[in-house]
Amino acid sequence: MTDLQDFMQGCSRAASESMANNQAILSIEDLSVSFETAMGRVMAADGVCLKLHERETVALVGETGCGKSVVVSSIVQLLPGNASVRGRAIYEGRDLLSLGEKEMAGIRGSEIAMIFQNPSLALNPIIKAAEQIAEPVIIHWRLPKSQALDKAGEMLRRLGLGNRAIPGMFPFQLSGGMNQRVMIAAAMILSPKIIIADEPSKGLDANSADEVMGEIARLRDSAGASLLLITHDLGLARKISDRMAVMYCGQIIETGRCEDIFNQPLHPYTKALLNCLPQRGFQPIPGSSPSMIEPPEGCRFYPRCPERQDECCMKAGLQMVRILGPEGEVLREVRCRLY
Amino acid sequence: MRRSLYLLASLLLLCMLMLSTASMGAEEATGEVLKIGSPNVIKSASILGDSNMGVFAHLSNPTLMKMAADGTIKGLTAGSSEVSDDGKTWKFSIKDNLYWSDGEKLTPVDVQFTFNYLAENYPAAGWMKNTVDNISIQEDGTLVFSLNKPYSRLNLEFATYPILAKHIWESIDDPMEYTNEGENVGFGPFYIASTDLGAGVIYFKKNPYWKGTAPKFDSIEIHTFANMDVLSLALEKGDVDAYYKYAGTYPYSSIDKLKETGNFEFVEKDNIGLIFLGMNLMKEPMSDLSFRKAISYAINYSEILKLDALGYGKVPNAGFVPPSMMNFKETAKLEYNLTQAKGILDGAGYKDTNGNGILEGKDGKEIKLTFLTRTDYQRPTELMVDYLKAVGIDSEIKNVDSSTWIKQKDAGEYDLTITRSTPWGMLMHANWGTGYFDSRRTGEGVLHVLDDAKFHQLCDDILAATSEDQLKDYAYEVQDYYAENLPAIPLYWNLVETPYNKAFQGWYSDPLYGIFNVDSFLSVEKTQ
Amino acid sequence: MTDFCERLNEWKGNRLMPMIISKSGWLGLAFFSSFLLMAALSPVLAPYDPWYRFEPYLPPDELHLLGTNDLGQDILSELIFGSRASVIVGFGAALMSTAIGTAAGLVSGYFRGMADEIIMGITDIFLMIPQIPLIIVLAAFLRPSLWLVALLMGCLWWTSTARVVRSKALQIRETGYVQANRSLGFSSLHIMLSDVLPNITHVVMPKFLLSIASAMIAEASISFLGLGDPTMKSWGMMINFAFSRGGFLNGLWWWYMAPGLCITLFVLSVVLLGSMLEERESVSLRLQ
Amino acid sequence: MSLTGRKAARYFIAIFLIITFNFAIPRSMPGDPLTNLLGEDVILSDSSVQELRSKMGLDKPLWQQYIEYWQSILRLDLGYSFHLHKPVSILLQDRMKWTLLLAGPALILGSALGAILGARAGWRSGSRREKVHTGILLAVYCTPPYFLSLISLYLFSFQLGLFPLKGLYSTGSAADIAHHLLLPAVMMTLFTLSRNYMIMRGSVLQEKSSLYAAFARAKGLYDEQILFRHIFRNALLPIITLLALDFGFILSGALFIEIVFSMNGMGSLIYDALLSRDYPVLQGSFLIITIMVVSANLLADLLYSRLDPRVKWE
Repeated sequence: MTDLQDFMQGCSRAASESMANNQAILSIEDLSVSFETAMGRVMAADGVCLKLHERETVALVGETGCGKSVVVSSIVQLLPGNASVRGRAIYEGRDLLSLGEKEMAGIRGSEIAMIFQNPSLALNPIIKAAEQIAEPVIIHWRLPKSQALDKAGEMLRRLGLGNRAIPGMFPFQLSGGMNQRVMIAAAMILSPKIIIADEPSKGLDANSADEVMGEIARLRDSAGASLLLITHDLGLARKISDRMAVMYCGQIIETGRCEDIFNQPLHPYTKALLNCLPQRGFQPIPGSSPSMIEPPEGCRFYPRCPERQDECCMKAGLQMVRILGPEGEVLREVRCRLY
Repeated sequence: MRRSLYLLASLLLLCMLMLSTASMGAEEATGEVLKIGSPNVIKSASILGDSNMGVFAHLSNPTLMKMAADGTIKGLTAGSSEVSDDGKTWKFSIKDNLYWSDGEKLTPVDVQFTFNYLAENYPAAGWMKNTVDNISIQEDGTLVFSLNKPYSRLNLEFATYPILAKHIWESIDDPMEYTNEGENVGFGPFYIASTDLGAGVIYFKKNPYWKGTAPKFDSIEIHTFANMDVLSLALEKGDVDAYYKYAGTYPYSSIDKLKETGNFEFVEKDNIGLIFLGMNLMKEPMSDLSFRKAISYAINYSEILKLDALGYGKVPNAGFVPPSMMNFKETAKLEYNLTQAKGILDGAGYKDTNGNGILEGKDGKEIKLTFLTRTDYQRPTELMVDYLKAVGIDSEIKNVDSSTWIKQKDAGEYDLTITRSTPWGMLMHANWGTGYFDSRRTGEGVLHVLDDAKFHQLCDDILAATSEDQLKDYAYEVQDYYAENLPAIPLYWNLVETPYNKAFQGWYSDPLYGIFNVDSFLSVEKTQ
Repeated sequence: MTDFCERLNEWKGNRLMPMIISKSGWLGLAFFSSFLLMAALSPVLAPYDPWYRFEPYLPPDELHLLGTNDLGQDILSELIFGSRASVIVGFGAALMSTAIGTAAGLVSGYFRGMADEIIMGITDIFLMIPQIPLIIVLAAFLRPSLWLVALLMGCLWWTSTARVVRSKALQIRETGYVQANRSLGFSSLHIMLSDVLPNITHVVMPKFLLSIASAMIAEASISFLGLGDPTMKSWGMMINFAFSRGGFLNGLWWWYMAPGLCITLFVLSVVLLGSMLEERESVSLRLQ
Repeated sequence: MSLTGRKAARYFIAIFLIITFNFAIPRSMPGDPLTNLLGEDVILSDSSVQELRSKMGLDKPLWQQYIEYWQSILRLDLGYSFHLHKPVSILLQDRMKWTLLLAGPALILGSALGAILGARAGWRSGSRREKVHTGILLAVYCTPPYFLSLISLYLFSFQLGLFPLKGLYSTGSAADIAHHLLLPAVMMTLFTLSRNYMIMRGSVLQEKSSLYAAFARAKGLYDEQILFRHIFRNALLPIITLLALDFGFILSGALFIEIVFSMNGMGSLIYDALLSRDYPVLQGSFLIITIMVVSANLLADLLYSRLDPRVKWE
């Protein structure tokens, strides 16, 4: 219990205030996603609840394959055919999960934009970069191609790719970083309200990753958009996001402001995750992540949890413990029997 | 973008469909038309260069002589013909009521020109150069052919060459290559108005200057079909009024269907030609007469007749020559007798020592005959192989196209083959099928396997014969020779069936060209 | 989503994913095996000896389920024995063309440089040779047996397999393990056989099946031109005789429809099998 | 040597070798043009046979014939056919006119419709309508072309009497020609359509699961906008190379259709020339086919590099 009390004192007033008056622009309520595969039903997300407020950046972190991409993709209905989704994702009073493809296409790109992980694969190899950036303008605002291309050129200049030749070049002629910027330009051109970035820095070398993240942050602030960032790079998450949610084996096990999580991690998995960072000595987490087809009962981290107790593996009674701030806004959440 | 492409495509298809229905049956035919359907496809409009075109052209450029229904040779363009006692001078009088379709009169000079011209430029008439010394015209217009040796069948030969107009053909130096898809000047009852290779149709128009009995039709159209079944369908639907095939019958398997419709009748004639089993007498074991005799007993003639000719014909004699030929002699009937066949083989030293059912030759090696066959004789070959196996003779079928067949037949790379004799083939060289066997003659369909001096002498005697009864004796001698030596075994003597629409009566068929002769087209008329 | 797919593949790797067989795959497999069975057990399955002659042109009745042909042979027995010809030509040609094609593709893909230029040059030439005339030429030359036709088709159709194998070999050549083996000093032959070849089988298998299909269609077409092998019953020859001996005109539709249907079904089963194999190998449905 | 230089050299050598093959293939067949020329019941003296052979230039040694063959090709003189009594170039002209009139629209319509329907089928694979289309076209793809043509001839021409039974035309008017060519053209279109449909469907299925398609969807493109703005062009690439490869097949397909519908186009010209060993016609038509196949391949390479910029940079 001690960590909880330390946290309570450590809470600074200013931080909680900034969250209070923001309304939740996107709230994911009890989202569960399962896939029908020959091996059986894979429960990729199990009862996920997450809120994204205006102008807020939330980082969704976790090991590879913990289902963070699935959560994000299901919001904009980009899951493969064999997926079945339950729960709600409320955006401006509408449940995104129940929208038809036509309405969803209207939102995608204009109000919710997505940046993919592997830039050179995500761009059509045989269509010029500028055209791919200009496409959302043509599709959503029905502007003629010439005007759309001008806007694309402008976006490229804002992203530091102002040199004359680039709009006419093809993705395969550009470096990974430049392609990533092209994707960002395409996502941001209609200044959407929400940006979803799926591992934008993965596959890039260190400094171009920082540059790209800087670009995303700058564009997010200038557009006043909120950002949902998917990454397994905790350092990056700390630098750019306000709040953080840690996922493990399809479930969110802890959320809170970055500083609080970095300073006083509550959930044993979050602690172990932080210990993996180079500056904390590269201590690997023993064992491997459990199968999503028959997840362990009770707390899914039980088999690998150093602070596990007997009742941890019991089926019933494990739910999310919430710590509320002064105006009732949620400061911290943790799914652990210790609290 | 794609929406419009999709629409465009279906629009294109739609308008093509409308176009097709709009233009049904826009057939412009003036006056009474007679339409003949034929499988003899013409490849080029060359009277002398294309064999099928040559047959059809006999209506516009009739031959000097013709063969009557009973096989005797009579005058067509010639009024009369006579031969001197020594057989070396022939005289032909020319009818004087014949006019070319351009108004010019047909004169003996035309006929003289024709034969000199053909001897010089037409390969198939090349023999005339070393037989005919000169052609002269007497004051009364009779043509006189003086030959350097007696030649009994000059009038028969002259039943095949078309008479050409001197004022037209003298300026053409290579007749084989001369093609004319437009109007061809002719002196017959009809002349060729045009030849449309694309549509496969030859258009004949009535010769305005024809003085003979007036034909009942203004124009005749020959429609050629590459696909036999389509021709039968056209006949049934009435697109064509009658059928004609040079040296061939209407397919027996399609006859019943025509009979069912009830509005077709058939001209039925004994075929002078026949289908026979050719044998390579230059090579063992076919050179052995007893082996050939055994084979003649091994063939089930009634079954081949039933399966290949559907019963339209009869079991042949050993004498090879069909009864419809003049001077036919009744020789021994060919017989299907397995025990007799095996007995002869055994007697001749063909044993089956290792008991595997295959006979070994006199040299002890197992016999393996090469059976060379062409695509249109595959079925009879299949039957023959089965019959031979029944008496222990093993054979291997080699299925080739016609050019390869000719090459390998000439090179003697075969033991057995099934081929045919056309009516003219039966009459060529020294008549009665000798053209196929005399080893001194070559030709595409010719086997040239008999080098027996006695046979050669017989042929020369026939050619030099000067009187009818001399020819009769030699004919009998040839047929007896065939019966004894079996150089080839006829499979069946078949009937030539030529269907025609009942509405058209008066067809007249001659053994050489069937219904496609001048007299037939003069007598045919539409009765209903 | 992408990391999830990696996870999925990981599972696929360690635990052998059971074959996901689509409905059409089952259909293809069922027909394919039944035709192979028909070819193998022809003497047992056929009611009569296909060469034995009964009454000609009999309509289908209880004795002869598909009637008899112009020689009186039982059409059903001919049909069953005819499957052998298709199997011989199909598999013979496919094996031949796949073998040559794979070898050529491997060599030109692996060695690149001059070898690649020469082999690709040869494929260009082979592509331009008009096929039907060449088949007629050789049918005229040698005694046309089904093995010859299969052999010949094999020598003509290896070019498309070669192209596919070459492009795959080019890719595999750049992969880590191939480079590693080369650095370890393995002979290029060994590398080609043990590393590159296993990885291109999933490309070669569908091509192999598709060349079986086109070989069968070609055999039927050549028999239609009358150049088939008369000593062997084949569906193509049956159709050819049906049309040349009055079957078409006299409405004996069972005589030519039965072999026509068999050819289509056998080819269909092979094509479905080919596409199913492709689907399982997650190379999407590429029906060439 | 630059890429195009090497490619041009390869094409040149290929063309040179093919033209030599065109010379060799007819002569490797038993018999020669004279074998099957004069008719089966004609007796010939050897002298007239020799005379004809020398007139055709067949008595010269082979290498001399080969050199003369090359000289005539360079003079664009395709020689003279002794079977059809016409210069080969005139023969090829009017025969090619009919084959193009038949195969041309079929090729264009077949591949256009094939690409669009195939793309749609690949995009909506699994829908009932797509299953029906694929089923039918797969059956067409698997049936020997001549067999389907014969059935359609029997059904439409004879039973229903909708179409004429034979020939390219009867009266020669445009409507009449269209009436004659419609059924064979539809059959040709069907065959090309079925081949392209299958290829395009597979190609779209493969491209459909690519990441750029998902990104296009994330940009807000709806359903077929994704297909036709992004996937179609990528899926089209393999079709182009295969269409060029398929050119030979389409010509031989035309051969069977011409035989079934008894139309004398290029197909039946080549078939008859083969049977009668008409060397000049064979050499001329093979040359035409070679030129058409080579230009098809060149066109494919050109189109491929225009559509796929990566190729130019390889």
